[in-house]
Amino acid sequence: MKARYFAWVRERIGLAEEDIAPPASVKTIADLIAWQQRRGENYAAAFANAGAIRAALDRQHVKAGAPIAAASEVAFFPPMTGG
Amino acid sequence: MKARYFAWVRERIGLAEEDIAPPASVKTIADLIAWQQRRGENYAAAFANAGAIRAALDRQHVKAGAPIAAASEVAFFPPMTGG
Amino acid sequence: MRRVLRVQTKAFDASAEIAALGLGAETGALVTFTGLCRDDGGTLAALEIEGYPEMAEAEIGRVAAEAERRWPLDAILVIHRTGMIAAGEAIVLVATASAHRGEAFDAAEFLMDYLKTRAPFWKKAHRRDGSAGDWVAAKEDDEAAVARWVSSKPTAL
Amino acid sequence: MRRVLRVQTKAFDASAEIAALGLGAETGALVTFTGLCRDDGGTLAALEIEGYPEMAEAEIGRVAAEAERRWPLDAILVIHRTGMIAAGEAIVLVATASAHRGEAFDAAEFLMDYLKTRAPFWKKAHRRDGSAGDWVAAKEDDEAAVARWVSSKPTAL
Repeated sequence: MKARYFAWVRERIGLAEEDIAPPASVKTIADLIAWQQRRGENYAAAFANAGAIRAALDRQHVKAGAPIAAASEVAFFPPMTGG
Repeated sequence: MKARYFAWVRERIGLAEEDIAPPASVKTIADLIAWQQRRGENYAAAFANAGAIRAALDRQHVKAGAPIAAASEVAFFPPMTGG
Repeated sequence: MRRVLRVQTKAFDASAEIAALGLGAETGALVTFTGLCRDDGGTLAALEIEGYPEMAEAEIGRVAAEAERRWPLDAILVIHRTGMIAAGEAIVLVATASAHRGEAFDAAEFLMDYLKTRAPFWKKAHRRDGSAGDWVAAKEDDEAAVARWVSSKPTAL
Repeated sequence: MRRVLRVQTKAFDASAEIAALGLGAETGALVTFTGLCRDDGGTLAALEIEGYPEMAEAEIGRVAAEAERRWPLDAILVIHRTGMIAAGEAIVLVATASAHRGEAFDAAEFLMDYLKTRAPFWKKAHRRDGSAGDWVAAKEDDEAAVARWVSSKPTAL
């Protein structure tokens, strides 16, 4: 699936987007965050505080428990500050 | 004192303003409305429903019980419908 | 604090009036309200607005002062027209500016609720069929709208 | 129902955008909100707004549809900018039109509360002293503001 990163999540990882292939055991957004934390120092820094991360699946907000199987695009970002 | 009339109060009386000299027994707005009701058919029509009349003394909203002695201008009108 | 309060017969240009306020870089939120003359399902040609001009200016000043007391505002603009206003034309313009949106929204709504129920203006409907105009009746909704400001905070009004 | 929803980098002309809505004579109330870049006591040069454009358009569409479901609106306008926005410039414009003022005010405030907390935009501050920008933190106030709409009426969002 395609992963997209925004704001300080993007800056800490050093990538705006990439293709990811988590193992089958990664079923939810929470699992995916835990998996990302183990992908290296930059990912560990970006995902250190899971509570500060928001996620979207196919451009819709989702909670940490949302299953990721059916999605083609996942996005991670801080709480929104637009408007 | 000067009396000013607006909207349908003005139309029913047939005057926009006039000088009035109520007797000393007329002390409040409520007294003044009762006095106006007795000044002729046009005044009776304008002031028939005292509850539908609003009043101002020297350009400030007042209640029916407000004393009129110190005022130089009294105004009578329906509830406001601006904005 | 920028304050523009006006009663006038001629039409206004909302964007020019707001530009003339000259808002500074401390303003983060600008709310405007424009009240327009509806055609009432195609039956209304115009509203004729009668005012008590001297009292209207005093009353709008008191309402604006109360809004300034309640919220930290950078600017207040109130323009209310009198005279004949054709369907589709603007009757009233209110603008409020503040650092944050909550204050600007609340102040604008407060000003409108008070203008509706306290500013001495009266609307007469002129129908397209040429029938004699009838005076627009005050709405209980408007009294209810203004009442909520009294219950939430004490007011000098 | 007129609906204009846009994400863009260039500045907008609020009055031209609203004129382009072409409001009809059924509209009695027009509320606009303009969100401006404050200079933060003279220290801020600009805000850089990062967006997730495809999701922003989808999310603004969902929020607008929810506003239309809740209130009888004649028009909704939402324009949100991304990119570098100098202090004093406008970031966002929301306009709502309805027959009556209560609905237009509520819908505009609802749209802003949801845009603040749900539309995927992030602000980075660029200081006048040239120091590296810091990301603006989300406000708890904004979460509280959006929560009131959930408690008052059920929502599909």
